Amino acid sequence: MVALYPEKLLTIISIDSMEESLVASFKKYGISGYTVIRARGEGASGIQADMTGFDANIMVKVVLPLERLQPLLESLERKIRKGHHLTVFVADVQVITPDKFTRSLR
Amino acid sequence: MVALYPEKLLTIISIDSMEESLVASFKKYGISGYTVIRARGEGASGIQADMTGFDANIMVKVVLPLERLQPLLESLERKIRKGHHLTVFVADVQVITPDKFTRSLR
Amino acid sequence: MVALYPEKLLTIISIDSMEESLVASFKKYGISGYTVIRARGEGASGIQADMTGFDANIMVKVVLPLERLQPLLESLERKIRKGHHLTVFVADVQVITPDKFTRSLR
Amino acid sequence: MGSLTNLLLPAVLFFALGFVARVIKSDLRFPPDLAKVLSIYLLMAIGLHGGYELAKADIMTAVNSIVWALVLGFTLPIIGYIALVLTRKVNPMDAAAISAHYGSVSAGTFLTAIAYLDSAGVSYETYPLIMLAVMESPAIIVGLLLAAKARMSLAARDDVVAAGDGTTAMSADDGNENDAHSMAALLRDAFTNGSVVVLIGSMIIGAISTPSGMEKLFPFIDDIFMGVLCLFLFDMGMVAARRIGDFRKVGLVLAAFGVLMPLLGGVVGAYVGFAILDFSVGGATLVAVLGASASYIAVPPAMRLAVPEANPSFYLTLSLGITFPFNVLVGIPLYHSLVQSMAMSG
Amino acid sequence: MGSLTNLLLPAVLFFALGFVARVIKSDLRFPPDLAKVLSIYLLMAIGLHGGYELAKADIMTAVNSIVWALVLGFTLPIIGYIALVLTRKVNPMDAAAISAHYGSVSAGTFLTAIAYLDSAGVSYETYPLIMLAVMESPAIIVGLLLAAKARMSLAARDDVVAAGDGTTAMSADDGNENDAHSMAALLRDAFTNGSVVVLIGSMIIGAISTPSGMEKLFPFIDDIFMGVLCLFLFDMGMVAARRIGDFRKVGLVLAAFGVLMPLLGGVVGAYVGFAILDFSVGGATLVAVLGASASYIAVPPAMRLAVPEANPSFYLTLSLGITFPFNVLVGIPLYHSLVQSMAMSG
Amino acid sequence: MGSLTNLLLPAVLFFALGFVARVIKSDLRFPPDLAKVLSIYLLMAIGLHGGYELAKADIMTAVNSIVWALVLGFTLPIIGYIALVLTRKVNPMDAAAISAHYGSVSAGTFLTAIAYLDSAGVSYETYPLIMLAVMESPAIIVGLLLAAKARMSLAARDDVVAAGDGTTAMSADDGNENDAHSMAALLRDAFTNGSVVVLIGSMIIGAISTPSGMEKLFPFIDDIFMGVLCLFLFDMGMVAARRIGDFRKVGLVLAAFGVLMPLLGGVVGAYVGFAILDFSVGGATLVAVLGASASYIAVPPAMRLAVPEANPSFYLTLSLGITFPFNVLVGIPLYHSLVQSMAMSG
Ligand SMILES: Nc1ncnc2c1ncn2[C@@H]1O[C@H](COP(=O)(O)O)[C@@H](O)[C@H]1O
Ligand SMILES: Nc1ncnc2c1ncn2[C@@H]1O[C@H](COP(=O)(O)O)[C@@H](O)[C@H]1O
Ligand SMILES: Nc1ncnc2c1ncn2[C@@H]1O[C@H](COP(=O)(O)O)[C@@H](O)[C@H]1O
Ligand code: NA
Ligand code: NA
Ligand code: NA
Repeated sequence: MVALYPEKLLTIISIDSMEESLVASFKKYGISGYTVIRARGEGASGIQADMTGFDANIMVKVVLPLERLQPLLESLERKIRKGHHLTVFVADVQVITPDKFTRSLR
Repeated sequence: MVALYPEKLLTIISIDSMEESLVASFKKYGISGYTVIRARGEGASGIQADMTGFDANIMVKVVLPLERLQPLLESLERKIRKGHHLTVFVADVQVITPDKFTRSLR
Repeated sequence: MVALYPEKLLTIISIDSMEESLVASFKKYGISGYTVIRARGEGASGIQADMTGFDANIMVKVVLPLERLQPLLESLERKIRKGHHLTVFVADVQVITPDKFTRSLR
Repeated sequence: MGSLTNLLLPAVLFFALGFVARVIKSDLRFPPDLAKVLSIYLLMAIGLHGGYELAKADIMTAVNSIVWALVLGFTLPIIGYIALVLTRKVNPMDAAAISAHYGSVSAGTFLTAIAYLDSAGVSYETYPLIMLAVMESPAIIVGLLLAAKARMSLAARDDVVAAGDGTTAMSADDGNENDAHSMAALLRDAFTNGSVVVLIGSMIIGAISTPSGMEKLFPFIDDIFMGVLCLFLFDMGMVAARRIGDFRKVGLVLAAFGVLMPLLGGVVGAYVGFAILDFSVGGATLVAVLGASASYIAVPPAMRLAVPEANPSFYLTLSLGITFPFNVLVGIPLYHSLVQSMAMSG
Repeated sequence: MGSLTNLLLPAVLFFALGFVARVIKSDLRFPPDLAKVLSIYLLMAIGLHGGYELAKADIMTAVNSIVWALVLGFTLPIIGYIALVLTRKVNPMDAAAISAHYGSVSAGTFLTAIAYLDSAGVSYETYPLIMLAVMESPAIIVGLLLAAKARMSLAARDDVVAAGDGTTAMSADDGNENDAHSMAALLRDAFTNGSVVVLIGSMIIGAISTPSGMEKLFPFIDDIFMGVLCLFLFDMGMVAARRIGDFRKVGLVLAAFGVLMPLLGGVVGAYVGFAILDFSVGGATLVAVLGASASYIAVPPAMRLAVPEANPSFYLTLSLGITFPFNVLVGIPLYHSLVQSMAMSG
Repeated sequence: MGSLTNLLLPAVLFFALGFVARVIKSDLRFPPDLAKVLSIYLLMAIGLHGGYELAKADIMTAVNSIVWALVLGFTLPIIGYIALVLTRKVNPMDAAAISAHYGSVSAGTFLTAIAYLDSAGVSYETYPLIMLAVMESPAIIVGLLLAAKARMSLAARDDVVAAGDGTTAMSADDGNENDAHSMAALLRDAFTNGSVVVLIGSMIIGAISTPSGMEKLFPFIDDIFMGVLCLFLFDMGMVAARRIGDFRKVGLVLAAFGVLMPLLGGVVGAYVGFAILDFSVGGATLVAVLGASASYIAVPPAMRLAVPEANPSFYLTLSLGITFPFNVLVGIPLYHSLVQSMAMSG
């Protein structure tokens, strides 16, 4: 019987050129890792069709412990307030290796 | 402390040529946006290996308020009943900008 | 009113060359399908930048009934113990076609 | 030039290499978008070339070719459908979807045939190129009509069993909703299919461009053409090998259909090309190849959308795993010999 | 060579084909990475070529060209900004973001102009190539400065309304955090932009490589160039058609700006090229094209990051949907005629 | 032709440009699939060429080359392993994974060497090409065996500490499950590796194709070859620069290994090529390059799967960040001089 431990899964969708800034925030507020997926989409800021290589979105996934969530959300909220278009949502997940997600990147 | 508000996250996996029809449904039943990701996979309808550019899947993500979920699920169920292969699941998520998801596309 | 039934959503993130081995486990322990998405990322084993086609990650998604989860998690845990870098998490989802996920692949 | 020499064409050898790579379970993978890019290039190159030549062509023969391309495109799938239903191995939905593939054409097979003729020093007319463009789509329409017929008769049967369960009402509403998939939309899709647009568009550009402009394009569309075709067939060999693995799922009867149907189409095409359209041996061989080849680019996605009830493994395995390799390895030299013997006896 | 002949260049015809493909709702899609690869190739090819020629060029004229490229890059966006603010149709943020695009350049338009001149047998200097590289970035800086000014005046206004709500404190903290987006970082981004690196890097390589090494590259950078340009414009035609659909969102006044601004830029560029830099008709036409064209590669992502408050539909529709097609179809021959008449009257 | 001229080859300059682009933090990114496509093309082109030439070659020399390629492939990693273990800077797992890379080869380095020799007007035999194909895989096997040995001795140690914790039972069950990763499977993977299949397959096709068929391929495999190599090295320069950033993580001793090991391999290769296989200066230089170069395509994924305990940063930084640039910039002319001096003294 493999034990399961609760964590949070933070998902952020934005234009791909935001990646550098998002990763900088991640490293500042401390997370153990992140995953980036190329995406297309449509929303308030129009269509991002990924037709030319310069209109792509990214979807970023971060698994992290609850206590690391708030500072990161605050930094995302500041970016949104500045005008950046970020679609952000948080879900409950369970993991089998909780230690993995308490480390810090670099 | 950033407040979190509950929303639903609808995920649909299907062949990529269904995109046009899915987006048409989205716009008909009203959502604020969607995100499309290229995928491969295997299921009851065989393998979709994305080996040639014409056997790819897509994974579509929609964040939406609970009250918009049912009509969309009904439209998806009708497509499934017609024979289309859709893998559909719904999860609970929390967002920081609830207003964003009550708008309507176009 | 479309009825919703509970399932588990298992997500695995790893290097792309693990795909064959993961799919073999899936087929051994019985699942009805899986979806694979190309990804990049960073974690304890360094950066996987997908810059050259040989440093890509994959994110694999499997919807499955609770009773099929444990054997699969055990097999994943064994892989992790062997040294493979897998990021694994489980979430609760709801589906509209529960029968779809009790079948077995091939 | 015998059939063996065909097998020593680099393009055909690369097809075989791709096939072998999968059989020995190599981890070789081509990026999925590469096949798309290669086929855009190939269609553009033959289109430009063809248009350039066609500008000097005879309008009556061109119109005649188009008419006979339509005849082939509409007739072959109906023959295929009847044959398949008679086997009683597949349901009418599957029969409709499969036969649509055989009324359409495969640009990859056509290009291999051109490489074969070039290397054998056989000349050919450009009209078959227009026929290639014309034949991409009509079979889709026939497939849709056959499927609609099958669906209605199935629905009639179901109604007796499950009358009043609300399905009909819902379907109606759904038909409403999904105008994207309505018959009209699917017909539009058939004629605005990407391959058709690239091919016909390039033909027009080849025909109307200034000659000096075209000359600057020749190194791109001529010199590297054969190399790109090799890469494309290399990739297709891998795809075919993956599909032929599903041979067992398809069954022996269906597999036989995957060989007999192109033979039939080849004979009909050879006759149309040689006896009716009065083409040279080379030109008639190309028409035979059009008749024999089965689509694997335009038709599969159309059938997925429009006939979702049909099992994709059937038509993909047949067209990609059986008919395509059969034509590339065996069919092309065979159709050439056939037309040659027609020419001798004629 | 009249303006009609421009429309019969294969490259221009492929642009039109891409446009038509979208209009008739074809399912034709180019893989998104293809456009990127094609533009890397095109920049590399013209860079190598230009560098090879420039190695033999006159250093004074080169420096002069760079200075005037900077003048154009800094002046044109300011003119555009003032014009836009005067229309009162967009807010200052949008005006800043839009006008930055017009101070920068479009390599695709420049290459189409080269294809046009080549096909008309008009020779041209290589200096405009350096100007192309130089002009990619300065307008981004002007755009940022204009946006910063607009932001400050907006903030001043907001402060009166919502003083003390903590936003200012947070912004400060955020400015801190986001050094990635600070002004310095954005300037760095502007000058290390991928296109600039490929173009300038290839020019240097073309200038310093051993001649025997360069000779081996010519088939790659010369022979297939025109074909690759056709593919690129094919793709851009589809992109432009998708964007022109947003025409209504933009409104008539803005759309007019998308035609008048390149005309203004073209006239200024023609004057700089012909009267000031003393280039030939061909060379001055290229400078006119630099003045007239609007960036759609380097500037949009920079504006997205640095001026997130601006609406991307505005600047993308204008530069891709209106100005780019206008220049390719109408502008280039127009600027050529303009310079020709300058040459006659001069 | 001195070492400086090497640095003025366009291919080497593009490598440097890629490197610089990363150092100045340009946002230039090549689509990840581009590198894959370019290397498929490059392997196909040299394979076809080599096969075409080899068809005329001497079978005894070919067999001899293969034997010595195997000797190099099996010996070099063992030497590397012993050296690494003696440094006491890495554990045996890492030592096994790293040294496997040095027994294998880098096609990119080999091709740069060919560009260098071509440009210097030095001729070479085709046999080293077979050796390139042969040497891709054996080192993987040695790496696996060394890792298995290391794993057993580690397990023996652990058993004393943690006997009876069930791990052993589980591993057994797991070995069962993961036949995909069993030794047999990994050997199969090593020999059916994508690069090996493309290279050997193309060589066979080049050897058996009809000459008329091959002639149609030459523009594709010859004329644009150097341009594609430039693009490939441009990309590799960016990859190398990203990796060299991890230099600190690797430490000085390991970094020194990344320079000394290729020097050792180069000397051994030069000796094998010149003194044993009796090749010309050009041919022996290529064998030296085979000895000196470290794999970054076939071996890394094999080690990731088979030796997951090893730290990928170590072997990737060494082979991509240190040894590859060293060989391209300094090593190739050095090995050439070495063989030249052997030729003079011999
Ligand atoms: N309701 C939504 N569900 C899923 N993805 C969304 C949603 N809204 C926006 N997105 C994604 O977020 C990106 C930016 O959205 P927006 O800020 O609304 O322009 C879009 O391009 C979509 O990919
Ligand atoms: N149990 C599952 N978990 C995750 N993805 C699935 C599952 N079943 C099917 N899929 C995805 O949905 C696609 C269509 O599935 P199917 O309808 O079963 O043929 C497949 O190609 C997979 O990508
Ligand atoms: N906390 C995390 N959240 C999301 N993805 C992660 C996380 N940690 C690791 N990953 C992903 O898993 C891959 C392997 O991680 P690791 O085992 O930490 O090297 C990384 O390349 C990331 O794509
Ligand atoms: Na046919
Ligand atoms: Na401009
Ligand atoms: Na080596």
